[in-house]
Order: sequence, then structure tokens, then C-alpha cells
Amino acid sequence: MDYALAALSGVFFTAATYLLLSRALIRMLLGLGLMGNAVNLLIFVAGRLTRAVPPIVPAGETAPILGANPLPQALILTAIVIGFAMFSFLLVLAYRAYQSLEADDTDKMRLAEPRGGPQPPMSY
Amino acid sequence: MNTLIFRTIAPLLVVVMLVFSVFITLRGHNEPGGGFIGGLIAASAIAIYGMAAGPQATRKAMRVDPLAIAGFGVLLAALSGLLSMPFQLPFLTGLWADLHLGDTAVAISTPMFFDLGVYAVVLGSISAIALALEDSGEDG
Amino acid sequence: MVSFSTYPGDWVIILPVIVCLVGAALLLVLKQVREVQIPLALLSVGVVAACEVALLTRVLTVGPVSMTMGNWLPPFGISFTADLMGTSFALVAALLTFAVLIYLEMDAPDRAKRDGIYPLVLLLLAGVSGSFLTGDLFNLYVWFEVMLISSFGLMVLGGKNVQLDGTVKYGFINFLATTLFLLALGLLYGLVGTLNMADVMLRAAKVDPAAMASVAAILLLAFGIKAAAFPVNAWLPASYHTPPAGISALLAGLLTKVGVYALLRTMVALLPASRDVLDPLLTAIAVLTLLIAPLGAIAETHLRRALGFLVIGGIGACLAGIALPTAEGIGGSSIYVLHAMISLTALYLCAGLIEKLTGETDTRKMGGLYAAASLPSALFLTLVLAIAGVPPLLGFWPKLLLLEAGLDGSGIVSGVIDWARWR
Amino acid sequence: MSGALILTWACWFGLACLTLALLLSIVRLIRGPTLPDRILALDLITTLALGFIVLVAILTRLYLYLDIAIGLGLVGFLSTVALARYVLKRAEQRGGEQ
Repeated sequence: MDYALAALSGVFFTAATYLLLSRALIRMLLGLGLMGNAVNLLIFVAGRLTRAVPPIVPAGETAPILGANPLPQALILTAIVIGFAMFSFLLVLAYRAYQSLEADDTDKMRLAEPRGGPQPPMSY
Repeated sequence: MNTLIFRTIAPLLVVVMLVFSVFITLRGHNEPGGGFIGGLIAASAIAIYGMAAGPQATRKAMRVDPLAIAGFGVLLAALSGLLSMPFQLPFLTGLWADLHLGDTAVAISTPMFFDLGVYAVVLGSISAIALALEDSGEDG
Repeated sequence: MVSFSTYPGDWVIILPVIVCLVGAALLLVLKQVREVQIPLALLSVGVVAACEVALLTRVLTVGPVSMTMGNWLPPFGISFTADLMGTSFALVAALLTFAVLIYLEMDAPDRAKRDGIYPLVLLLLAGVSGSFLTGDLFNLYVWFEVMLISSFGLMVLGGKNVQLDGTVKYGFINFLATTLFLLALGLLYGLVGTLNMADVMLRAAKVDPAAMASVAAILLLAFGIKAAAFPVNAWLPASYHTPPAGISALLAGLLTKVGVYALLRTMVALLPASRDVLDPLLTAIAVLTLLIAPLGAIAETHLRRALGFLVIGGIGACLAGIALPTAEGIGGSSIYVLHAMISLTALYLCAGLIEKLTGETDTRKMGGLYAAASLPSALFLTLVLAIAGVPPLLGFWPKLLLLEAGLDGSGIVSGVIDWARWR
Repeated sequence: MSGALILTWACWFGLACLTLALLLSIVRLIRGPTLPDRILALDLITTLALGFIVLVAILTRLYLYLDIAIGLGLVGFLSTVALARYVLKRAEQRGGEQ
């Protein structure tokens, strides 16, 4: 199970990297979202997997029964929340950029670059 | 969206979701649930209402600016954490008190207020995002 | 649950973050009441600075202060830990925010004020203070994100097209960097089983060094993007000049420095063994960053874009300190961070004044400024000299430390001398 | 054959059926010639996930999972509504253009 999930995380990373290499903003954003999921999956696997035992302390007991590791779950929950906030912000931003700059293409977004001035170095 | 089915079912569903969100928040102390997921469900309810009635009507129905709700939530959470300062305990240490109402004792605790703060933060910020998206959807 | 005895005095470690958050929340709730916004914001930042002064005196007298949230032992509870470096960075950050708030109040166009700039500034300060004071790597990630989201908001506030363009670049690359940071944290947790900095430091030595080196490499990439180190620096000059000058100043003074701070923490304190593996790489990055920065600054004619390259130059100097395996190097680097925070914020604010006076952003059209307004131009010259490290000014001393460290350590000497020549 | 055993076997049978249904609806999701087909497939997948959760809750005797099912059921409605609205809006726009 661990190996399968680790491989799945790798597949996610591959797809995310491919999407990030695109010039379209929305694809880049989807790539970032996918990469966030890949990382969450990785943290989940890093916490060692157990089957079907949630980390809940039963009523009347004081210590957790032998169950899933709660810490990675807490970390992933936080990461999902933060990733969601970032994703929605960037989504609104990309939408606004699409509306006002009329471009979804990063090659056409050169407003912040100098125009007519001395050219910046071509490759760095 | 003016379909008959949706307009009929939406208010009912919104009510059910809001009640369920409060339930999930309050039981979250010892069992699955809590402020975050509760707030998420409540924000979904707001979003459904927004789709059925439009963003303007939703803002009017909420009465308070969503971001102000989020700010109030942060305030509540921070204050519930600060409450442990006079007891010489670290920040966010849980403090418990029992409220005796007749035969039952209701546990009042700082984690509960923290959770309610989280609920307000999530509800406020996500409904603000949803309503903003709804607004731009109206323009487009 | 384990009981710790907590001195009331230790609360000053958590208060900076709490006060910022509470202040931001109050400002959001009181959004309609305009008159209260700026006094409340200034008050919160002032309280934060006062707390940090108290924290600094406490750190100086009794050593590092630490507090674990909610009486939960690590790894479940989150620790805040303040040592001399983090506390002094946080204090300077609060003071700079105070200055920038005053500048914003005097300068910002009315529209930006209405859109709630002050809660975002306070949120940014909360993120920065939290990053400097936390003792837990995951918590560091959380504060990074708090900082990032508020900086997005600040950058795009006003919604001009050029700002949208800059924010898109800044946002995407920084989201990628934090995702990489999180990836490294996941791997580190799998290897070490904890993310508390003190625990990581204890257990890191027992783990497979090759695996640790790859974690450190990913961290280096992530924080390198944040700090705008050489191969991944192109986003900074493309975005930092787009918002109004006051906000540029805040971002330039605080954000990249948090990246450097995270590098200092992780590379030097947490993973010293892996740092040794990465040393050649770090040195190369430092030297190349130091080379690219002045070249870029010379080539630019847009004033604040050129300043963006100066920010990168400061990062290069800090990285040079991290690459030097001596105490002088680390000391020089951390003092350089303080210097860069102060001077670059001041420089951006000054550039904002100059742009306002001349109505131009292009340095080629700014002729005759001294005749028109001698004070800002003299100030600008002094600040540039401070950045360059001319002796009596602040920039000289950390550079001297770095230079000494470079001459003592063998092998990196050429790199540092190279750098000194270029500056 | 005891009642508990029958229940267990029934659950496993149900899981197998749900898996088959999931695969079929994924086929519909990928092939689906029109957008409404895909949206229906997505909605069906949410419902199937609900079924999975309930069966796992019965199998493991952990009734905590049921609350997750309730939450998913309430929130899953939202996505379907949003997508349906998108379809409606697109149809309106196309109608306007013609």
C-alpha cells in the first residue's frame, strides 16, 4: 500500500510538472493544485499507513488505541486549508488578469517589463 | 438560477446545512468534526443560497460583511487562547468550567470558543470568496 | 499532557503574533470606521515592537526563551522559540513596519486606503514575526503562507494592470516555492519523525546522510526561490516595482529576508552535515548572485527595478555568509540581514519620494533632482553608499565580518574577494 | 450461516458492485460526449463514494464514518449545482449568440 501511494504521488508530481511547464495560466494553476495534492499524499505516506483505524480516542480511555498517526493528518489538513486559500486567490487573480490584460498566455504578460529601454540580459 | 426545483429546494437545504454545521462544530471536541468542517458546510450553504438568490440578496440576508465575520472569528480564537495567561499556563491551554443547568452540567471550555472562532473565520472568508466569484460571474 | 511552568514574562514571545492578528481582526471588523484604522494599526505595531524589546532583553539576560502551545508536548504541540537572531530580526521588522505605515498614511492614494491596506500590513507582520519566532518547521510553513497571502493582497491592491501582471509572476513562483518547502517537510517528517526544530537537530545526525542531503537540497531550492538567489531570482525585479512605493518597501525589507532567515536556520542549525555537502553549491550560488545583482542594477533604467537588483545583491552577501563554515560568516550574514532590511526599506521609501517629486520612474529622465530637492537626493546617495558598504555606514561592518570570515576559511577566499571587487 | 457473516458478505458484495459502478461511471466521465454527461458522471461518483463510506462504516463498526457521509452528501450537492449552473449559463450565451 505504501509503495502504491508513493508511486501515485510520483505520478501526480509528473503530471503537475508537465502542467506547470505550460504557458497558459490556468494550466499552471491546475499544475500547482495537483502538486499540492501530490505533496499531501507524500506527507500521508510519510506518516506510515494503517488500515481503517482513525486516530480517535474511544470514550472512557485516555490514550489513543493503536491507530493511524494523527500528526500527518493534522499537517495535511492545515496544508489543504492553506493550499485552498492560495489556490482560490490565484484563481481569482488569474481570472482578473484574463479579464483586464486579455491574456491567459504568460508570453503576452509583459506589462511590468521595461519597454523600449535597454534590453535585460537574454538568459539567466 | 431560476429553475423551479432548485428555487424550491434551496432554502430548505440551506437551513438543514446551517443547523448541521453548528452540530458538527459543537460535537467536534471529542469526535470527528470541529470548527473548520462546520464552517465549510455553513459556507457551502451560503454559496447555495447565493446561487439561488443572487449575491446581493445573500449579502443582505447575512446582514454582516463576511470579512467582518472572519475578523470576529480571529478575535474570538485569539482571546480564547489568551485566557490562559492569568493562570500562568502557555498560550492556548484548554481551560474548563461546568455550567450547571438543572440536572445537567454543560462543559464550557476555551477550546470550544477557539473552535467557534475557527468556524467564524472559515464561514466568513469562504463565503466572501464565493460571493466575490458570484459577483464576477454576474458581470461575465 | 505535561505541565510546564510558564513565567508570565514568557508571554512576550507569543504576543507579537497575537497582537498583530487581533489588530488585523479588529481593523477588519471596524472596516466602516475609517478614522480608527491608522491609529489602531500604529498602536498594534507599537505594542508588537514593545513586546519584542521585552523579549530581546529577556533573551539577552536568560538565553533563548521558548513556549509550547497548549501544554502539549512536541511533536503535537507547537513551540515558539526565540533566540538572539530571530528576536532581533523580528524587532527590526516591527520597527520597519511602523515606519512604512506612517509613510503609507502620508502617501497612499485614497482608493488603496479604502480597500483595507492596514489589516493586510498587520497580517504580513504577523507572518513575518511568526516566522522569526517559531520553533517548529511546519509552523514556519504556516507563517510563510500567512505572509505570502497578505503580500499577494498588498501587491494587487488597487488593481492596476501592471500590478496584476507583477502579482501573477510573484504569486505563481512563490506558491511553487512553498509547495516545495512542504514537500521537503514531508520527506523530513518521514525520515526523522518530528518537525520540531530542536528535535530535528538532535535526530538529524542519526539518519541516512544521503537522504538528509536531498531534503536539504529541496529546502535550499525552496528558500532560494523565496530569497531570490541566483538561478531563481528573475521574479523579483519583475514584480517588486509594481505596487505603490510604500508596499514595495515593506516587501523588499521583509519578505526575501525571511527566506534568508529560513536558510540560516535550516542549513546552519538544523542540517549542518548536509550543509557541508551543499557547500560548493551554496558558494557558487552566492558568488553568482553577487555578480548578477550589480550587473542587473547597472542595466536597469527603471529606478525601483534597479533597486530590486540591489535586494538580490544583499541576498547574495547573506548567502556568502551561510556558505562560510565559521561563526564569523554566520554572524556577518545575520547582521547583514538586519542591515539589508533597514537600508532597503529606506531606499525604496526614498525612491518613492523621488518618483513622486519628479513624476518619473525612469532614471534617465530624473536629471536635475538635486537642484529641485536636495534633501531626498542626498538621502538617496547616503543610502546607496550604505548598501555599497562605505566604512562609517551600517553596511560596512557586516561586510567586514564576512570578508574576515572568507579570508580565514580556505577555498572560498577567491569568491568573496570577487564579490568585494564587484560591489 | 450466522447473521454477522451474511452481513459481512453482503458488504463485500456491495463493495464489489460499487467498484464496478465506479469504473463504469469513470468510463462515462472520460467518454461522455457532452458536458451534462460528464457532470452526471461526477455526481454519480460522489454518490458512489457515499456508498463506499457507508459500507466501510458497517464493515469496521466505526459509525464515525457516517457523519462524513452526511457531510459529503450535503456538500456534494453544491458542486453539482454549480456545474449545472455553468451548463445553463453556457446554453444561454450560445442561444444569445445565435
